[in-house]
Amino acid sequence: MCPAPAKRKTDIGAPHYDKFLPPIIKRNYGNWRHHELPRPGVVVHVAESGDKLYSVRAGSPRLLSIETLRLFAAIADEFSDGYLRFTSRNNVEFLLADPAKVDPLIARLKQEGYPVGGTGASITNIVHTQGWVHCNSAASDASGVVKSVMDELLPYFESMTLPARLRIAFACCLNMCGAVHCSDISILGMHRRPPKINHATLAKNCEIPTTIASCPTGAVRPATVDGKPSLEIIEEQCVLCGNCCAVCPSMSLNDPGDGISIWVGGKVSNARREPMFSKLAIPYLPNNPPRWPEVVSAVKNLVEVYAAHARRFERMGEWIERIGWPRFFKLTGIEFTKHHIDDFRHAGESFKRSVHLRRPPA
Amino acid sequence: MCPAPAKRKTDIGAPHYDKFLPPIIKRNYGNWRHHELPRPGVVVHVAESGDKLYSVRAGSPRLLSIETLRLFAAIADEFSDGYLRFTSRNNVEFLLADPAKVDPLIARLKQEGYPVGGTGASITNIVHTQGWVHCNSAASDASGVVKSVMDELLPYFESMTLPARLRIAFACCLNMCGAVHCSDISILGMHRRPPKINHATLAKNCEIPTTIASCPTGAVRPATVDGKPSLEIIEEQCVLCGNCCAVCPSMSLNDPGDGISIWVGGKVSNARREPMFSKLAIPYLPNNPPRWPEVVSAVKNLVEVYAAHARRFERMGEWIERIGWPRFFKLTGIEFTKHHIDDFRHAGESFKRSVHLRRPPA
Amino acid sequence: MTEKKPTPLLDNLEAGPWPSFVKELKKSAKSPMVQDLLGVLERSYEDKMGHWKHGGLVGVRGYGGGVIGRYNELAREFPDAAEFHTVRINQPAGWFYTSDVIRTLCDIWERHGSGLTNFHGATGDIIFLGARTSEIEAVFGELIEAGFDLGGSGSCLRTPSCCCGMARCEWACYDTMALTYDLTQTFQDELHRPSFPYKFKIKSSGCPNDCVAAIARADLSIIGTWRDDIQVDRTAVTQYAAGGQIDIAADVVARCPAGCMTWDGRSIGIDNESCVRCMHCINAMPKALAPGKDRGATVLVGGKATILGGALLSSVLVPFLRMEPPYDDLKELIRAIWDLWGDHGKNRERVGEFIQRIGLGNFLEQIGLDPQPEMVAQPRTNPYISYEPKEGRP
Amino acid sequence: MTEKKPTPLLDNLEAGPWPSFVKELKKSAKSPMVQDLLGVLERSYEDKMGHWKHGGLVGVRGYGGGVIGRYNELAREFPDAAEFHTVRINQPAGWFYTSDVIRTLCDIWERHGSGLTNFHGATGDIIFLGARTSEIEAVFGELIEAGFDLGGSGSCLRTPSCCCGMARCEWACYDTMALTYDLTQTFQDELHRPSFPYKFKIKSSGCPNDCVAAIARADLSIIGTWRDDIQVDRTAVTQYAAGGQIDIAADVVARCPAGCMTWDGRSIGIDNESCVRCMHCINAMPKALAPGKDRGATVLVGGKATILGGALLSSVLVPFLRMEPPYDDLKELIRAIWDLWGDHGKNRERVGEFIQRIGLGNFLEQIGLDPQPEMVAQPRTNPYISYEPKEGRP
Ligand code: SRM
Ligand code: SRM
Ligand code: SRM
Ligand code: SRM
Ligand code: SF4
Ligand code: SF4
Ligand code: SF4
Ligand code: SF4
Ligand code: SF4
Ligand code: SF4
Ligand code: SF4
Ligand code: SF4
Repeated sequence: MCPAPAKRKTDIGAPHYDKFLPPIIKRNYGNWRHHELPRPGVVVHVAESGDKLYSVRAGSPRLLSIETLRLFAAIADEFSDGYLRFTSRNNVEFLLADPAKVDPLIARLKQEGYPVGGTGASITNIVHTQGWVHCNSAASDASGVVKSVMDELLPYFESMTLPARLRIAFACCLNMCGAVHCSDISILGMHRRPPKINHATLAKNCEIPTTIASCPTGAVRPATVDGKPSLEIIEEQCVLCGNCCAVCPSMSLNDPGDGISIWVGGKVSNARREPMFSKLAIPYLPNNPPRWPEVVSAVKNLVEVYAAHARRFERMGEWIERIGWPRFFKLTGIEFTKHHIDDFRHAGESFKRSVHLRRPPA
Repeated sequence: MCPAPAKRKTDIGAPHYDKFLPPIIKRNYGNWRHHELPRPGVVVHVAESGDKLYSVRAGSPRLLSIETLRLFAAIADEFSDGYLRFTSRNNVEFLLADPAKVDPLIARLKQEGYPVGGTGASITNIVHTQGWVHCNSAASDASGVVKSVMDELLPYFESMTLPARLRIAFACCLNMCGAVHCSDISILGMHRRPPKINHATLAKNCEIPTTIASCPTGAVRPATVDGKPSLEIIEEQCVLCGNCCAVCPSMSLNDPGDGISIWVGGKVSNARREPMFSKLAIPYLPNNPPRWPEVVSAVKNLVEVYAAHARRFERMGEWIERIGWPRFFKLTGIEFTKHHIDDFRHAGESFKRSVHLRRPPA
Repeated sequence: MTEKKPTPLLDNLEAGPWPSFVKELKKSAKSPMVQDLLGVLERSYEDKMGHWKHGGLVGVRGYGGGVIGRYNELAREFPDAAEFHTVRINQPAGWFYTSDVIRTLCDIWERHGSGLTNFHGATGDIIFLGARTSEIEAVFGELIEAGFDLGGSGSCLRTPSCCCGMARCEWACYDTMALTYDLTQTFQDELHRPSFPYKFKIKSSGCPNDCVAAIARADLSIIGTWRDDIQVDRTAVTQYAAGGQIDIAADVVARCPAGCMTWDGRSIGIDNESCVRCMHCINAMPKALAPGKDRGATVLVGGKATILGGALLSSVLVPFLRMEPPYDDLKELIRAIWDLWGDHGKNRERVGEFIQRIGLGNFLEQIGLDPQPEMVAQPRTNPYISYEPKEGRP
Repeated sequence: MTEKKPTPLLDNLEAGPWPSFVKELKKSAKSPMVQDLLGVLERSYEDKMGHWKHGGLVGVRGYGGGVIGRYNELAREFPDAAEFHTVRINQPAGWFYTSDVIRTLCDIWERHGSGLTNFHGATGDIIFLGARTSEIEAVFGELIEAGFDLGGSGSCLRTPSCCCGMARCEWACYDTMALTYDLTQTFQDELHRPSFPYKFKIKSSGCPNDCVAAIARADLSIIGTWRDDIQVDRTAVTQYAAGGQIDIAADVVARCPAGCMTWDGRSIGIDNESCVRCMHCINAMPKALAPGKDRGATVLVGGKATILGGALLSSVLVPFLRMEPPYDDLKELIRAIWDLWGDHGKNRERVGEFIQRIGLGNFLEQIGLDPQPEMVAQPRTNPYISYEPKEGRP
């Protein structure tokens, strides 16, 4: 009999978070009383015990080299006893017990090129996805668009003067990796041409029946091309969802005519209005790298019009509901087109089924 | 050559309404200033000219014999110079220029058995349909249920003390002839067993392919019965819509197990809240002629709970939206069941997609 | 006529304060048809089931609609109720009558039918309930002589109906009765000869209160509204405030769905740019407030009851249309809808379902209207945009 | 490694105040993989198109998920970016780290990969971006030694994630991090070995503010809430009123979605029976108001993005559940859902779509929960009730 092989170590899960919590948090875990936002990027949590925790938040591109991670570690060692965390929107936070270190830390972060802000009624980091950097499905580049937009919106990251917090999200295709469908402003990569098929490889690497079944509109049909079994797309039926491409490696939506759409008025929190989806504002803007000027100015316009008109605590979507969509389109100068009218499954639910109209057009 | 046949007189349409308008209306047409409701059943319209029109409204069973119509005509001759009209909810109205005749007219109507009321914050006539009196599709009797309910609710017809107007509608099958789908309280006849098929006549009088195509859920299938072509129903798939019965005379949903469902909170007017559909309150009550006591007491309970809790100008649906459905079910004592949860096409749109919950149950 | 049978269950419904339909039946029971109808109905009350059969084809020469054939299963037992057809008749707009014309109608129906009527049917027609096939032509002939004509049934236009509007109501933003009369006369052919994929109903209300429930049940709803500011009579406001019958803050201002009213205890403020023209404040204070003066209507499309894909409320098609005779714009729009739906609608597909199937955007394009944000509650939330092929080229 | 190619388009993105991902790429460009990645990306910027291929099967022995295979079309030109797989790693709950553990992770990734990471992926994992197939086992081995394990991919459970909750936030109604850690450890098998019809995500937020956006993107959302009354500190209210930084009437009371607050200039009134627990008033006055003391969570189900039938927000499944270790009720519920969906879900059908297909009522029945009115925004409006056959018998 051979000896039993050394059992392979697997399924250990995540390390317990306890190891990574600073002592002030361990002491006051579950016993916080309230918080304050003394300046942009700093949240002070006051415990029942009277202890105060200072969290300093800095913007991050999320796509981080290990060099930068080591830099963050070094900064943490210097200012926050080595304790740091990342937020649900990919900002980095340093957790300080010593208020005296807050200002020096902020200075240091800025000096290294990491702006401090994103708290309260600000624009915080843009949640985003892989883009051309890494995903096969991307209709645009995530990081490039985010960088271009945030370069322009930085003042809103570093201040807290908006009517309410404003959340921007980016996704590079309809899969929408992130909460793009529920953001104040969503930037969404759009393919515009039905999938292209690599007939040469299809028979080899693609399950034809599965691919046919994957299409929600029945647009994928069997076909024989150059004597080999393959597929064809009924173009008028295709809604560009990409599902067939997700199951069949020989199909791709990527095309130089891809671009970007802009959506507005979604939210996630239950504060005041129930959570809601983002709605279409601009159906298409071109991919214009490296700076995507059309996208940047469209987003900036939305932010500025919102900032000028919304009331305090009114998220983008709440503001639009108050003034009505006709006025939103007028104020932002965006054209209302056929594309804005839903035509998918529950389309009829979005029609205006009352005469509640603010000053109807002549 | 034969002489051209005398042209048959057709397509003359309706007589012009002008012929039937009392002089006071002709004089003030389009120039009314405001109205008052001095007492239940009387609406006074004041014209810019100062003229006053008194409309006296009486309840009608809608199913009228010519004897009763002649009685109304005679009453009109006596009190309103022969002028009368019917309302969009089938009440009869007498149009008077002379205020002195209002009280005598009311006395006379009551004496003849026609209650006066239905104005303002009251329960007016129940809009209804044919029922067993005349329709092949009826799952209940319209006139019998309406009579039973109104006998009980008469005090609300003859007063104006509800929080707002309360509209009740009845339809005897899902075709919903009337605005049953948008009423404060809707009483709806329900079939509960899939169609029965008369296989003997089907081949003769029924287009098999059309009937198969008529079913929204594909529950109707071709079958051979006793050697003859016929149809069968996949019972689990049938949603009891009756569409197959509408196209095929050999199919019928009528069954002694038919009964009634109750719906609440719909409205049509744009006043305050946008128009909305009625929502299911009670999925089934038995047909219990001649008085349908279960239905009468269910409706009465709804009216009373609403009357006790709603605020002024709050229609049934507006009140429920304010207090929330969980509380509605608690206050009315109605059980919430699986049937209350939508499972048709847009079902998901009715799920609670937030944590906006009033005091959650333990 | 069969011998008079006892009807104990129905007799029970003669009692009680609400006017009794059983009394109505009995008043007409000198007609053998109604006598047998009583028997049939009593049977339904006994066995808790209807006994009418699916309609058959009955009609008037040259017309495809207006009569609903109705036969009874219990014909052997109740032969005089064996045939009990319905005749639908165009009502005068607004349902105004004189006693004379009522008597004329009763006389016709006494001569040729059961003597039972509905004043009115749910669509708005005058309904004669209970004709034998053999009498249909006679009824029709006499009606025509009296100035009346048949309503619609089957895949026809149905008789348009409307609220009493300017005849009596201070809020009518256009003349609903004039429009309804005009449409009824203009579209006689569509009313009488089935030419659509399914039924089509037009209803007109003079203001957003929608007293004819158009939005819930008309394929085309025409609902009066205004563009300018609500008219305010400051003196009357003061009277309301003093009168105490209404709590202006709680009952009016707090209930404004647009949240666009203010009240400082003395005067009312309305931000008319934000007002959604719901009528509530006007309804609550009819002596003080009134719709603006720049009046017209919103035209909505596609309302219907449940069958088959679920009920639909009408949705905005033209946010604001001035409503003046000869109503050419409106008629052109109606014809464009009928043409498109007529060509592409499926059998038994109401226009509201048709629009959902082909997409409102496509529908607008086909009938030649520009998309407007007023037509939607909100723009699309799903990203399945159908770019035109040309848009997809870089 | 190919020679270093110029990247003028990308270089442009080094400028500007927001931290630059291009700088990050260049910092790692001593890795030949990243050097070639820069070339590939510059090409995408030139021709406005991605150049990655559909993923292939890459993984760790005994695991079905955790690694996403990624290959490049331009492998001939950029051979060092030909394989560029992703390794997903379970993050510590709440994303808390020490500098030491960060350095440990960096060292592993320096030895075996490109040196590029995402802190964090959109699901919440630590992401190592750019591994060759040959290195995968080595990365895994070292991660395990360091106490880390792989996240989910494919038809697996994904790493649960949560807001920082009790670690730092005064509003946490239960311990999100304790729960998330527990679930991650309990369901290691489901995380690593694809056994579902499609992916399954669990996210936990400590209160209705939902700082982890659970409701929008988790198949199971656990959102903290309370049952009793909002805690009011009257002194602090007075301070807010005096402080003038907030207009209590306009910013708090008027914005309460339940309309259940009153303010008379001195004290705040809350009708807690009507309060919908939205958090707004508490958010606006954190020193004065706080969630009640009878705390737990609402469990919601079925959130997801667009693909395929359209996006869904999570919907209420258990209105209120007390959240205490060992969380047996919750785990039992999760297992019941997985069993049912596992048996009857279609391939690539998320649980939210599954519920819509079979009906929420049926779903509840199968997993053994009673229907409650809290689960719906409103009861059904369409009358297509599926009576059970037995109900149809008189
Ligand atoms: C750190 C973080 C949680 C974490 O575990 O990482 C967090 C932390 C806090 N959030 Fe949050 N939220 C965080 C993501 C979110 C998200 C999720 C998202 O954006 O993807 C939401 C939902 C957003 C949405 O609705 O679309 C969110 C909605 C809120 C709200 C509700 C705001 C509203 O009015 O809608 C509050 C309440 C408030 O600030 O008034 C809140 C309040 C807070 C407080 C004040 C809670 C507290 O007392 O500690 C924290 C500091 C807030 C600040 O930045 O001003 N947090 N918060 C997340 C920081 C992200 C970032 O880097 O910017
Ligand atoms: C006579 C009639 C129109 C007709 O051409 O026949 C009519 C006449 C008036 N309606 Fe109406 N409505 C009539 C059916 C309707 C309907 C349709 C229906 O019920 O099927 C509605 C929509 C109901 C719904 O929303 O479900 C309707 C919703 C209103 C409203 C809005 C009420 C609300 O708050 O939702 C008002 C405004 C008000 O009274 O405050 C109104 C107001 C009025 C006024 C005061 C208008 C006026 O100044 O003349 C009229 C007297 C009202 C009264 O009875 O108190 N009328 N009214 C209809 C009488 C029906 C009956 O016999 O009871
Ligand atoms: C007589 C009337 C009910 C009443 O008691 O008043 C009526 C009676 C019938 N309706 Fe109706 N409908 C009547 C108004 C309505 C209305 C209300 C309205 O028009 O405002 C509706 C709902 C609105 C709508 O059109 O959506 C209505 C929705 C239906 C439907 C479902 C249509 C749909 O698309 O949802 C059917 C089914 C069908 O057409 O096969 C239907 C079918 C029928 C039939 C023809 C049943 C049949 O399949 O043979 C009924 C004949 C009953 C009989 O023998 O007496 N009836 N029907 C109403 C017509 C009277 C009139 O002309 O004035
Ligand atoms: C890495 C990540 C994006 C990021 O930049 O952070 C990601 C990347 C991909 N997602 Fe995702 N998804 C990521 C979070 C999400 C999220 C957000 C979340 O989990 O909170 C969503 C939306 C929420 C949801 O699940 O509905 C999301 C919805 C999808 C979908 C659509 C699923 C659906 O049912 O709607 C797909 C399509 C699929 O699975 O075939 C998808 C598929 C993919 C694939 C595997 C593309 C593919 O078909 O091969 C992407 C691999 C990219 C690559 O090569 O790097 N990804 N994906 C996120 C995972 C990181 C992590 O583990 O932490
Ligand atoms: S959104 Fe689409 S393209 Fe972007 S990472 Fe996700 S799957 Fe890839
Ligand atoms: S992209 Fe979507 S709609 Fe188009 S063919 Fe593929 S699966 Fe069908
Ligand atoms: S509701 Fe149904 S049963 Fe009643 S009249 Fe209309 S079609 Fe006939
Ligand atoms: S009643 Fe409706 S669902 Fe049932 S078989 Fe007939 S058409 Fe189909
Ligand atoms: S709809 Fe308007 S105009 Fe017509 S009767 Fe009603 S309140 Fe008057
Ligand atoms: S009409 Fe309606 S929306 Fe306009 S001010 Fe009056 S109550 Fe408000
Ligand atoms: S979700 Fe609530 S408990 Fe969690 S961090 Fe946000 S505010 Fe705090
Ligand atoms: S939590 Fe929300 S609903 Fe409750 S009182 Fe505060 S603002 Fe109102």
